[in-house]
Amino acid sequence: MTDATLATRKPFLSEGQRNGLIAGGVLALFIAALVVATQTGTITRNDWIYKIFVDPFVSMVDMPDLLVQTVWEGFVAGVLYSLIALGFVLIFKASGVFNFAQGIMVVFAALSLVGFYEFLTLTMGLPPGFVAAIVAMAGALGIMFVLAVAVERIVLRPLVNQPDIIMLMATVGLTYFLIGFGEYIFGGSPKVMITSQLGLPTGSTMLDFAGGRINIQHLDVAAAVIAAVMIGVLGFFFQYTRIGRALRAVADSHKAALSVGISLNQIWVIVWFTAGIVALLTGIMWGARSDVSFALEIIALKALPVLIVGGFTSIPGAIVGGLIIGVGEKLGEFYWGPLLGGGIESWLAYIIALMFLMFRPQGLFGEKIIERI
Amino acid sequence: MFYRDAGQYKTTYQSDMAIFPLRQDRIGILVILALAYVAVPLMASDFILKTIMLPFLALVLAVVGLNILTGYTGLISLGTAGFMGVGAYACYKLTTLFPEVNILVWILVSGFFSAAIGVVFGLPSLRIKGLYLAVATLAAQFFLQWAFVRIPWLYNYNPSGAIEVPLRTVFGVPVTGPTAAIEVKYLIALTFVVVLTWVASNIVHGRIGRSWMAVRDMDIAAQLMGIKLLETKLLAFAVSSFYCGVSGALFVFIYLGGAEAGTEFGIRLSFIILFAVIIGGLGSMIGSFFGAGFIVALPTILKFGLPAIGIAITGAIAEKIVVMVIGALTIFLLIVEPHGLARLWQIAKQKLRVWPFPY
Amino acid sequence: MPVVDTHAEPRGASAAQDTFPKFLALNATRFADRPAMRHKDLGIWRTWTWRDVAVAVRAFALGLGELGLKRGDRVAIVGRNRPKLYWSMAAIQAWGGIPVPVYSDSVADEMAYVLEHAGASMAVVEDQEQVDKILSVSDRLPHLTHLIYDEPRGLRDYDHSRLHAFEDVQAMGRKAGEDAAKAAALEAAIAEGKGADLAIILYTSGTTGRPKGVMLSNDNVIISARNGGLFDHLTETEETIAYLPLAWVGDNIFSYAQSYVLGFCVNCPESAETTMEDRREIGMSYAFAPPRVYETLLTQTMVRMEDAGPLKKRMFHHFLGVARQWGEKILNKEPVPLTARLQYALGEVLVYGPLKNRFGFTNIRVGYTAGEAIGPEIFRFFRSLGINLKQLYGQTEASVYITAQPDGEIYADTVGKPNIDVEVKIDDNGEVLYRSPGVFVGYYKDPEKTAETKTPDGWVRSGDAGFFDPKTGHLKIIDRAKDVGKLRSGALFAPKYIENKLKFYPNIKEAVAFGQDHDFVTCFLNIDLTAVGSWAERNTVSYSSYQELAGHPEVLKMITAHVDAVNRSLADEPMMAGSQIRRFLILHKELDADDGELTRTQKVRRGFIADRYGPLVAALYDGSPRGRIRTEVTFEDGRKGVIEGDVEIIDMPVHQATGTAFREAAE
Amino acid sequence: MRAPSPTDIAAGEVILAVENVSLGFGGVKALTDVSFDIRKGEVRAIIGPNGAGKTSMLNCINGFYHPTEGRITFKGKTRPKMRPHEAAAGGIARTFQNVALFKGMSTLDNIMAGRTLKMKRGFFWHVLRYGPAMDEEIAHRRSVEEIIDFLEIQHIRKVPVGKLPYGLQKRVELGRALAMEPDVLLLDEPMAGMNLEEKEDMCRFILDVSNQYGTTIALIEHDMGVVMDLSDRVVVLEYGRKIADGTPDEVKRDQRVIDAYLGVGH
Repeated sequence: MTDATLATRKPFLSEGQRNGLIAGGVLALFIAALVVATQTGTITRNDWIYKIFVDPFVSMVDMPDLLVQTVWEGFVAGVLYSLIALGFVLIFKASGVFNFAQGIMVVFAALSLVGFYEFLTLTMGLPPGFVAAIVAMAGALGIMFVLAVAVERIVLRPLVNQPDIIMLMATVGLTYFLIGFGEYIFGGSPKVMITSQLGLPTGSTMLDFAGGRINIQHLDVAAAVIAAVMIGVLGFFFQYTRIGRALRAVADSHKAALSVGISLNQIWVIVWFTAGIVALLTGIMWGARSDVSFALEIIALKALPVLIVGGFTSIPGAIVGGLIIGVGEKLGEFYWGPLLGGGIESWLAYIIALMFLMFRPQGLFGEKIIERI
Repeated sequence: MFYRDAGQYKTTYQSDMAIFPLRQDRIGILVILALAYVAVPLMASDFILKTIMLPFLALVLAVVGLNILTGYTGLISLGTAGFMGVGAYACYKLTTLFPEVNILVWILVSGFFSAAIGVVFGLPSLRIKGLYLAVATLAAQFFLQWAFVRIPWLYNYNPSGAIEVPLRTVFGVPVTGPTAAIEVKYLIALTFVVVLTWVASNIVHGRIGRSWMAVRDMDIAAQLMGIKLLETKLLAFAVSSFYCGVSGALFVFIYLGGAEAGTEFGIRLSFIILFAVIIGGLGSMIGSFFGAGFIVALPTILKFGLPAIGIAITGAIAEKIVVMVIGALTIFLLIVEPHGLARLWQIAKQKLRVWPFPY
Repeated sequence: MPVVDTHAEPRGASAAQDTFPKFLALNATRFADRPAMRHKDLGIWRTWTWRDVAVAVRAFALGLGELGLKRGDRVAIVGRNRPKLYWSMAAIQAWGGIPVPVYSDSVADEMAYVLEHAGASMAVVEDQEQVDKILSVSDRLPHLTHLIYDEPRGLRDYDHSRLHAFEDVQAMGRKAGEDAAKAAALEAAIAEGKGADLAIILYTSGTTGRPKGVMLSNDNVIISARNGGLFDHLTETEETIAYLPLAWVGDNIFSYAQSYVLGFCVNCPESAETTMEDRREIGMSYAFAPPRVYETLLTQTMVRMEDAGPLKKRMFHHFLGVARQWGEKILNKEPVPLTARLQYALGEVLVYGPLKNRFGFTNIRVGYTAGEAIGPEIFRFFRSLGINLKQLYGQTEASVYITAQPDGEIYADTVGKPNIDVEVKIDDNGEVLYRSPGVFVGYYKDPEKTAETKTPDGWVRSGDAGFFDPKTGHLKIIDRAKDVGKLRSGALFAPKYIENKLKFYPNIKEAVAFGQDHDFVTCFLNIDLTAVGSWAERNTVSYSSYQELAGHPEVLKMITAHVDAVNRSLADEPMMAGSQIRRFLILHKELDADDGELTRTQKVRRGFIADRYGPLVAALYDGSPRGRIRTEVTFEDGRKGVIEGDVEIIDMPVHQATGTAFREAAE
Repeated sequence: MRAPSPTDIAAGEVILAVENVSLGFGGVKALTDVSFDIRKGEVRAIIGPNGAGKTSMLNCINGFYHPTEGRITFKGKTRPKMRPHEAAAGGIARTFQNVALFKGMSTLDNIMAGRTLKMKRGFFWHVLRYGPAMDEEIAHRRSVEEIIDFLEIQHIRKVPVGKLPYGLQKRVELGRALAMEPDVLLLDEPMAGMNLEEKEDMCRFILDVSNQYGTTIALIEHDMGVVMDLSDRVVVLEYGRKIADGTPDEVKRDQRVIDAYLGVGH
């Protein structure tokens, strides 16, 4: 047989499997080489190779409490990223719009809540406390509903069937509008979230762990629980309700949804409102961890790498992606950040996302893009 | 109506392929150039030059650059401000390291640094498309922004963390720094814009421009024409980033006069440039000018124009209203004409050409 | 008579230039670097100066010599307006040969007749289509020895023993030119050419019978062309577009003869589809077209303006009104009030200028309409825009020029005054006779017909009935002399006059009136598919074919209104009041040259139509409410088929002849 | 009328050989063990019912897909991992079933894009545009104009192709493929969705291409009349397998082909 026939043999492994195998092999070799080099003293503690590839891992093993603390913080941040990403996914799935304004909706929802509460207690004379907080919550939900209707009427309906980038820019326009509008109404100064009034736990617990102590904020635990509950509810909603099924139908095909008997416009309102609810809950939790102000905008952008990792259309993807990004960037910042002068949190998430993209351009849970010719 | 094309026949391919095949357009361009070079410096107030013309000229190159990438090649980027920053910092480093070299040379050269960085961040574009790519370019934006803050070498370890534009002269005339006359700065920026726009238009009208557009319109068929996707896309990234780099250098050296590390070249600027491209019109040189003019003039008009017509607003509230109005206007324009101001212009021109007929 | 020096020669020319090859030689020196010809080819206007043309023609002529062309040989030229075909005319004439242009859209049979009758020894054709046509009838053409084509596409594998590419013949000629003897032979042949020699044979399509070959001498064509140029002060700077059939005498005079005599530039469009656009690109200064072209332009204008916004439409019609009122007066340099001038100037900026630009008429100095009567509305429309459109009355037998309207003396219903050197008289039957230097030599191989038409002292019977208008001194043409007939009642019946009145409505494309030896007038109509189709679109009337649209009740109603208006206007004219249309029908198919119903120049062949549609004519006169007919038709690709129709016949009320008219007539 | 006669072709040089090609996507087999050859200068038709794998076959030939088994030899060379732009450089041009024009560009620019491979001037010259880049541009414009003339699309030269009717778009796409001056031209249903007149025009153009440029043509077509008129040899696919191969007459008489087209046994 000539060499030409070699290539015609059926490959033993698929391309992806082969690439994975090669990457794994290279990694194993690299680690082995590092171990050998460190043991033999070829690499000393001051070499950059040591600082990057060995030192952080040594610290992790040496101080497991710090590792767990870091992972926990990353986990909580990741949950919140997931929630923002979830809002994106909901809207993208149902209307194909990449809603850049989702991050701002989080801030806007939180500001509305606090603003309402202040209005109720200071101007209307309602006694501060749980009741006022719940009324404010209802008011904030109302605003999110009005927003959903307005977006559908003013933005989506006239722009239906425009290319992606036009829709994206429209939501960027919406972002600017909401920023300007929010600052105009609520003022530019940061506000404090009404955490305790809403009955959310505050304070923290110290846990002993492997010779060290881990600080767990009660609020973070609550956040994780609330997020889990919300995801469960959403899952139920999509799986078992008529509207939920219609929404899923829309994601597959607009025509199919129409045949179910629900108008596209209604679906858009529902989806944007749902995304608004998610935004409000996210905003409460973000707000409770720091101040409520438009400075959160930059953090809201973190949801974007989460989307890349998880895919634009997958709810589990948004959750897993959020956790990967949250944990990944906290670990990176804590263990490798100092080497680069710190602050790498601002871009590390994107680099992680890029790495994922190079291997899976459609995201972890995204459907494979098949190009038809 | 005013486009009377009867009697304008082409006897060579060169004249047929001219960028302005109609005599009226050629005259129009000459008139605009004459106005820009003579009338504006003579007549316009310092205020107009400073608040409108200089930022317009500095930003328009970035808009042209992003338009090459997004409008002509179909690759969305949100890292424009980062690439502009590379140009600005490169220029700063170059002119402080080699102060004797003509600053104009360094402004141009800084574009090449930006181009190189652009190519690196353009590499993923082979595998990722559309919105995924847009998000991926945010990596460039945030990484570069971080670098401008965290690498003190870039701002010469200046304790304030800011770069100050030094005084530089060309033939004894100060062109940058606080003592440079605004008219001189204007003319320099204008010349950069005119020359580089001419170059960009040359590129997009030839084989390279066609390859870009082919990749944008139908990349599968483009491959079939023998167009190599990676090379074509990377070239678009390089050229685009070059323009952004020069724009960034002009932005700091001619317009701002100095920049706080990382604040000027933030994500918001990236978005504003993208706004300009889309409002101006994807894939249109003239659209880039419309878009840049729009985003530069609108805040000024709102800020100074509203009080002038009797709507009293304070500076702080004005800022917020400006942001709000920009957002609302963007949505409005997208609804009215998703293809941007350039398309409106084109339609108007076509209408004038077929006047009085409707088509 | 216009005050012009009838003996002025164009710059540098003299009586020594009595043939086209001699003019070419002259032009190659006096206008060496001026453009002689442009052709939009491969996307740009390729330009040839007179010097270039002289070189190209010489090479081709030498090549023809190699192929054996001799003095007196007839060579057919078939194709659209391409530079090489025009050059072949000069090259053929250089040897004293006689070019015979043939309508390129003729079917093979028609072409065979002309080539056979002319005894063509060679043919220069445009492309494969024409080659195929001629090859398909080659057994009828024993004299044909060589076939030369311009466009090589698709011909690569043809037998090239008698088939040559134009370039190959030129190459052959260039090679022969190196031989001094051969070059000298050509020079001698050119020198030998005389004004009295035949320059060209043009086959007239003829409304009846087989086409006749009109022989024109060099003197005929050259003097006519020169006089025409003097009449309109044409110079070497004119630009024209050549887009009418080569075989039409008008094209030969305007695009060939006058270009050679005066030295102006002729532009050939890229393709039939782009003629309109090419016309605009060139911006010609001298134009000529049958009324049909102007009519189409006007129809398209009105149809397109229907789709304009209401404001623009109002502006458009307002300024058209201004133009109607003042435009012609301004063009004729009559005194006009200042306000009107200002309004007109504004209109020029807003409407007329852009409109002329769209038509490609911006630079026009002289425009002619000829061949048929033009609708007064159409004529005035173009005039009022400031386009110097004039009427001309001409015939192949006269080398075109009989009468034309001098600048400043323009009337919609006249054809002007006799041209320079032309004498015109009206005989007892009302027939127009003329005598001029352009009068033809005779019909080729047909002395009988020649004698019928041309008197021994040189007067030619035009076959048209007309009279000199005493007010203006201009000639007015009523109709073909033989077609002006009488109804049984004795009332005058001028079918063409009625048909033209009908055709002035954009919705009516074609009309055929009957009435000779009948009690009253009836007619067939064709609707205009563009105009009525556009109406249908606006009113969401759906239709799948001409037949269906023609039978639509709303369309019938519309057309009935038009016919009624024509009757009303006929009633206003004492001579014509008796020939109002009593009954009409809309034909179920469009009249078509391919079916022999129209001539190649799109004139109706009344007799043929009356025969072919006999049952319908009978139905018109026997009072039946409907008519039924089956007709055989030829499709564009040459296949034949049958169209069957059932058409409604409409009765029209007759208008009282108006009293005032009677009184005027009585005075 | 066409240059090579059937006997010439039978003896002609094989320009492209497909040998035992199979193609699978996951579990689905698009092609199974297909072999045939295309000889220089011939018009080769690939026919078969919907889903027979015709387009997949073309996609394999110009490198969009890589066969899972078997090999394709083009001009004597076998390149198992050939990419589309390499196929283009090798002299394979292609049109698509659903028209893959560059919608935002004019007819002229679309066809000019077909010349990309032949254009050599580098970036620097394009920056200047006038000078060598312009000379090159003009030279190629000339060739493109010849194609425009050939396809009789002068009147739409500067019209954006997105605005053209379907039939004309197909013609422009053919023009763009011709601009590459290919050795082998693959036409995927060149007459799909056309009316009778447009089909006749397209037939004439395809024959003229074959006649005038001597280009080898492989085409997929549904209209059997067209296939019989145009092609020298026909290969018939059904469910990804070859069921017949031969001259139009032979294929027409083949029982399996008749069954496949008349639906016998399904």
